[in-house]
Amino acid sequence: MDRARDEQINRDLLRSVRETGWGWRIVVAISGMGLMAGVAAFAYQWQEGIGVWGLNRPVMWAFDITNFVFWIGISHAGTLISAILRVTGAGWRRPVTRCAEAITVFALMIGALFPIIHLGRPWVFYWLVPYPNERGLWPNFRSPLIWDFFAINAYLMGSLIYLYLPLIPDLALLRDTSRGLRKRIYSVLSAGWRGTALQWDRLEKAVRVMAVIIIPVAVSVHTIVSWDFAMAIQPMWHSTIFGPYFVAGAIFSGIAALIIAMAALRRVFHLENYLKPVHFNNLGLLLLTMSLIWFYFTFSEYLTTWYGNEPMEKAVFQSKISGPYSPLFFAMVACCFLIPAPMLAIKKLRTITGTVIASACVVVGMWIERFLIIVPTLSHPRLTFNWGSYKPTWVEIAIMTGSFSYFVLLYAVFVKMFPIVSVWEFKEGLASQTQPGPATDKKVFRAASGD
Amino acid sequence: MHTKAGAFDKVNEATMAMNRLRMEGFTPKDITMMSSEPLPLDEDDEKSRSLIWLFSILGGILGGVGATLLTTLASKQMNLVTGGMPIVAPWAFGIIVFEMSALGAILAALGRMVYEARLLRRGVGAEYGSVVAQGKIVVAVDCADETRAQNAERVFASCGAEMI
Amino acid sequence: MMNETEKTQKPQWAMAIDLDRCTGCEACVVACRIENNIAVVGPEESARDRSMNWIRIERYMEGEFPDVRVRFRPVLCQHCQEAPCEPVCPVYATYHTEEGLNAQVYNRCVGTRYCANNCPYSVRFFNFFDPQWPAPLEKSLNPEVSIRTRGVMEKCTFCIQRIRKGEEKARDEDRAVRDGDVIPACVGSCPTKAMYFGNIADSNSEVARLARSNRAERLMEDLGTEPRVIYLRKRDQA
Amino acid sequence: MKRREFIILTSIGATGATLSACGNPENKLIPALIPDEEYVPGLDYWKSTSCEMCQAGCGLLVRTREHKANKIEGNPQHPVNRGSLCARGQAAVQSLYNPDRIEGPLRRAGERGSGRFENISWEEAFEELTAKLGEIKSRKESVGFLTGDASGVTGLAAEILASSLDNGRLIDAHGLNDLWIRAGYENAYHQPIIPSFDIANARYLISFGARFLETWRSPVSDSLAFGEFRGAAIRGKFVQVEPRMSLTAANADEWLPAAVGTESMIALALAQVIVREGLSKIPIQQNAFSLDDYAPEKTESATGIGAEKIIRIAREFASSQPALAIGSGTSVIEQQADAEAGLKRIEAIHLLNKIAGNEEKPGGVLLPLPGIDPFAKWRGKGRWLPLTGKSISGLSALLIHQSNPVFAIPHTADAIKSVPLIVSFSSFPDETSQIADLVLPDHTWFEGWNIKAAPSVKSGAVVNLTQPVVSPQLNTKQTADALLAVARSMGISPPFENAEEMTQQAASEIAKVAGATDAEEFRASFTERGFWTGKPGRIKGGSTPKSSSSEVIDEVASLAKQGHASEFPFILLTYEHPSLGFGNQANLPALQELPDPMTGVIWGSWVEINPQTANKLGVADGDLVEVETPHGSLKAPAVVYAAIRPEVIAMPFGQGHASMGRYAENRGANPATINPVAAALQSDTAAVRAKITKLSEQAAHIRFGTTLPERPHIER
Repeated sequence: MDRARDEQINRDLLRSVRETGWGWRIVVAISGMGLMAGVAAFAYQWQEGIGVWGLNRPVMWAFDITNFVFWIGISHAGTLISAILRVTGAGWRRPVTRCAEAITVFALMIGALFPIIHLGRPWVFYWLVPYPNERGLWPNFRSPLIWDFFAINAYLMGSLIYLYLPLIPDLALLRDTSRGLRKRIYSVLSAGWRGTALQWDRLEKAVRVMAVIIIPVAVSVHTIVSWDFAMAIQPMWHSTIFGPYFVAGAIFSGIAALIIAMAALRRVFHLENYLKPVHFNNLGLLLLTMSLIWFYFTFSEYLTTWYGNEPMEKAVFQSKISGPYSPLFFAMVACCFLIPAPMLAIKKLRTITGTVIASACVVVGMWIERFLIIVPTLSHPRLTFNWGSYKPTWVEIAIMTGSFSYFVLLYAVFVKMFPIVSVWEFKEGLASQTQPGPATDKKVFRAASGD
Repeated sequence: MHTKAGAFDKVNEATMAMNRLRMEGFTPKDITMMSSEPLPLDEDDEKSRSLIWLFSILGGILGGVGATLLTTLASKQMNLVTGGMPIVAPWAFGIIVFEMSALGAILAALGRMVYEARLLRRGVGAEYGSVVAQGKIVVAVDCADETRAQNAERVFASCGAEMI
Repeated sequence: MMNETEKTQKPQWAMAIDLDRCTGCEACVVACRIENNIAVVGPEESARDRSMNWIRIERYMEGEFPDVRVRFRPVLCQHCQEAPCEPVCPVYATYHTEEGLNAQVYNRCVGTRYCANNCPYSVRFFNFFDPQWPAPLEKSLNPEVSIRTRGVMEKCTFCIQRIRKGEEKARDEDRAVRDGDVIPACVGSCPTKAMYFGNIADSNSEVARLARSNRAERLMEDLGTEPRVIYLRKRDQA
Repeated sequence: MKRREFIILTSIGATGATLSACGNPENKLIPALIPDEEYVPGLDYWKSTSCEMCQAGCGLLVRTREHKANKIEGNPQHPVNRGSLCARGQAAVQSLYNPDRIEGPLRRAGERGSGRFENISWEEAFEELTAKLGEIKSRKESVGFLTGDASGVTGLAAEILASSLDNGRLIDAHGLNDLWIRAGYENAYHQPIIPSFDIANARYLISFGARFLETWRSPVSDSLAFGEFRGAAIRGKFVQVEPRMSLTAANADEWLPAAVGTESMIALALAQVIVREGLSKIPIQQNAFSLDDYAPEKTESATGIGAEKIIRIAREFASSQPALAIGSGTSVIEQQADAEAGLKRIEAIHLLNKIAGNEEKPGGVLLPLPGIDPFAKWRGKGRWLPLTGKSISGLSALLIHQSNPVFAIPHTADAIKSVPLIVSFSSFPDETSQIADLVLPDHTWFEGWNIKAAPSVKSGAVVNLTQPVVSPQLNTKQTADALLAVARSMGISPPFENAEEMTQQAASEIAKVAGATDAEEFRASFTERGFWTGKPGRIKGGSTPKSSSSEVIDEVASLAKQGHASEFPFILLTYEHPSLGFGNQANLPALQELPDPMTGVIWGSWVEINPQTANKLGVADGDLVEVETPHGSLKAPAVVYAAIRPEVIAMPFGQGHASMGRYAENRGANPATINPVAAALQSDTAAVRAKITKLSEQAAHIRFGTTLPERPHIER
């Protein structure tokens, strides 16, 4: 093994943990302020009532649930993608997985906040939790919101574990190369990892099990989120396509978020040797696939509505196609398909910059998609006398800003604490490339290095 | 009894040392190899079989049964009709059962993995020194007596190890 | 599951509204507001579509001058037997009583607003802020109806407080409830006597009779919600 | 109300178990005096009284608990409303507990109109008023008493006080409207009566602009009749003739949007068809109209209603039995300034009834004896004048009660402001009380006493009792009591101590008419039930001389301003708001937030414009427009309204208060400023020429619900 290269890798990948640059500080300061703004807005809402939002009758959900669905969607970047890549043994995944899994955990944490934030009485959010109590009160397990509770909890727990397990060897590495308080923290976190052959073996096995279980959980999470709408009998919500449509949309926006995060990390922490154009190329192809799938689902969804010509469905349809929501609708189509698909399809454009631009479009487009699923339906209830409209207030915008800032902040802190590219997996990838002989025997660590 | 350990730069040196140690009569149980990355070694038939899969299945069953009980009993206790649905609504509860099964499986797999990999235990891991962090491969061997310790030292030296 | 015999013994409340008689005068709307302490939200909140009317008159104007037709329809909670609002509530704040009422438990409501989103009749109203009763206006509040705080959903209860009194009275007199025992505020005020309320399980009651009328229809019957509000079509359409 | 507490058991149920357990029969009002020590908290005490939100005189039961009124129900036994109640009546508790009531007597502290007042005691207030009236009396100058309660206790108390002054002038706030209606029917039926109409039993009903389901005469009573009309075995057909579709027209089977002022032409055209086709049941003697001039073929261009339609309706009317025609008491287009022509129109409408031969028949026109005046015994001390520019000129003092002329009839405002002493008895800080020198706040009718004849119903005459249901909430005094107190200090001894005694003595007089043997027993039952009904009889005594219709004609002529069609291409109709009325109810939040049934507008005014017209003017729904008439202009948001003639625009009264508490103030616009004839006559159909200009400013326009394919006011 090449000691010098090994040390170089350690230096590069642990740089983010060891050194604190101005870029990082500025990011933390700005995102911290954004978070404070969001918290202040939420405090104001807590104090005054949810009326400080732009909600009304009939539009009782808008930015709150849009953000919820959006963040839960983003969370499908990591665990799901990394699990699929792991299970299929895609070798190029190695520098990407942790970065993706961290997105999952933080996006989920933020997404899970919105159902609490959106409550009329957020201080009694724990009533949604099934806990034994003296009054014998339980939540209603028939409610999709309770399904959400279970699904998000399972997914969050699974994702945390899935993020943590492959992190253990790197925590041990950090433990052994740091001192003082940091050493103590990493000692606790690394749980006595010694790197024995047995431990490596069990870690591999456990990660494999996790990867297999987490895939259906991830699929179920966004399916259940879609069922929040599909279980309702409202026009353009009560649709069987919603489960796969949402899952596809979630992976779509998740990959886009991952590409943006990777590009940012690459730039800030000089990881050019680790996050290479090939990763962006591969993820870009995946994004292209998802864009096509997204278009297919969207087309199916709208075509059936248009063809069915059921008046109530049609009213919602019209409001999106030619009514007040049409600018948003066409912005969505442009952002999710018309712009990214050609960009990603043309090899010349599938560069790092190209994929980042496409991803930015996709993230915006998918946010709009969620908004367009929620608000037009709600503003066109069956009894047309009650049709309404919606306009957000500064409070909702501040809370949304806060959620984005919180994500950036959590990510920045995470990067400060842990290597964002898995050190051991990267080395392992190199090793399996340089020593093709024995590596081919291994099942999990089948080599197919990214380079 | 004390432990001897040698640090190797190369995988084949460490493998060679281990083979020789075994020839010296050390059991696989006495020999521990530590590295900063998983090593592409041959499958070790002496290694005990892992029950992580089994445990995760059991955990899944446990989670599923727990969820079934929770949803059914709690709903029966509330005994309130909503939307004309039955009090015990298998279609709806099935979703919770699924999620809880998955969670049970994950937690059980984690627990079993922690147990099997001997994580979260006090007093082990002292041998894991900064040398491993530097990318070296450490082979440690438990020696019952001085003779065996000398044997081990000899093997390490012959394979080009740096003694720790 | 609900005990079937017990269920049949309980009165099953229902309302019938004769659209041929209803003139859209909105007396019921104010009667309901005063009886049920429904907050006046004020012009700013009303402009944001947050005014609350447990019963409202929906007006549908069709055609062009001079052939304009107007239809009025009072819409209140339909007390669906298969209510879409109920199962989606995560905390059982809305559920079905044995008398066929769609009950709303204000204390339990956490304000997810899911029920309102799943109500095809748009009859659920959310308290976006705490209601204001500038002194001494609070003296006019009905002590039998609780004031809702911000963050909870509210809707027509079929005047549950009057139902309880009517049932109590019938019990005191050791008899079953009959027509006239329970008169919700809207029904009582109706200047054209277009509204009827009673026990639909009693086949001799006025509502049961009207429910059998060939003019009887229910709103969005095709959704399978089985509403307990029966509309009698205008006779010019019948 | 601490001294008297009445528990009334009623058929409307909901009275509480303990009461129903007493074994008292239902459907009977059981009186019980509840002294304080026997008052049970947590029990409902139902008290009967009479609604004073409009002139219809509905009977009420007020539910009180812990000495607080919390709900009003219609009195099921009352012959006018039979248990039902309209939106205004339901909202009335909010006037009792209105947060903006005047809490006690006030004296002007700043400039007149500055709105600055100081609190004074009732003694000071009486002293000051007595002293000032004494001065005026000594100077032999005139004192005016303006009240909206001329027929009630206040009117009688004013008559008594006026008799103590040399130049007391009695002014009836509703005088013009009253005269106008009376004159119309007198023209039609040649008798001084107000007929009643048996809508319930009619099978064909033509209404000429009468919004009987909303504001006309007795909305609840007429709605009950309409319910029966609709519910009858043979469903009645209802045709409404009016240029703008009101709620009433919306309920019609057919709406005939006749041009403004041509309702009578329609009536005569119908009559002409019936006569020429020989469909009339009774011979028609030659009358004031030469019917042939009104043949539908000749009038269709003027009315805008096709001849075939008129012929069909005429045949339907003639062949349906019983058929009934009703008409609004007024119908005048101001441009013609011809009130006499308006009166003639009523005659034309009622010609149809004569042709149908429905007089004194079920489903027809009932001509009752004149109703009872409970105070007839004490009348004859004064003559009531209608509120006109003339009647308020040359006064040294003006006492104003239950009337807000500065707002409601703005053209009188200058004359009122020039009166040296203005005394307001308003319960609310309305525009008139703001310019008063003394404000002596009245009780609301929940706290005071009154007795009044309600318009007669089919079954006979009705006399209503208004009585306290709660004790006075604030430091207010019933105006009749205040006037009597001033009269006493002016040196006369009135026959009554206070309003309560007035009602009791009046009740004794009614007992005589009713033929009750025991007056005491009659009074007790009258008090319990809150009303008396029976065959009308005449109470011996005087009667208040009424003014003649010429005063109306003169007033309209003096108010009317010519506007030329080239300058003012549109015709503006101003109509009574279904719930806010002419603005008296604008301070009730429940009514402000009650959507207008036709447009859904809440918390504001609007101008209805036909879509064609709006298109031509480039006006979109919700745009702010300026409406200008020869009398002035105002701004209000436009409602694009399909059910109105293209040359007509319409606007409701009710809003535009400069002052009247938080709910009414600075909201919408007051059309009384641009249509003074309609304001003076309190008429829906007095139109005026107008023009509209679209403004670029944003309008405050709030609506509840929509029927439009897309909400036009998405941008807010």
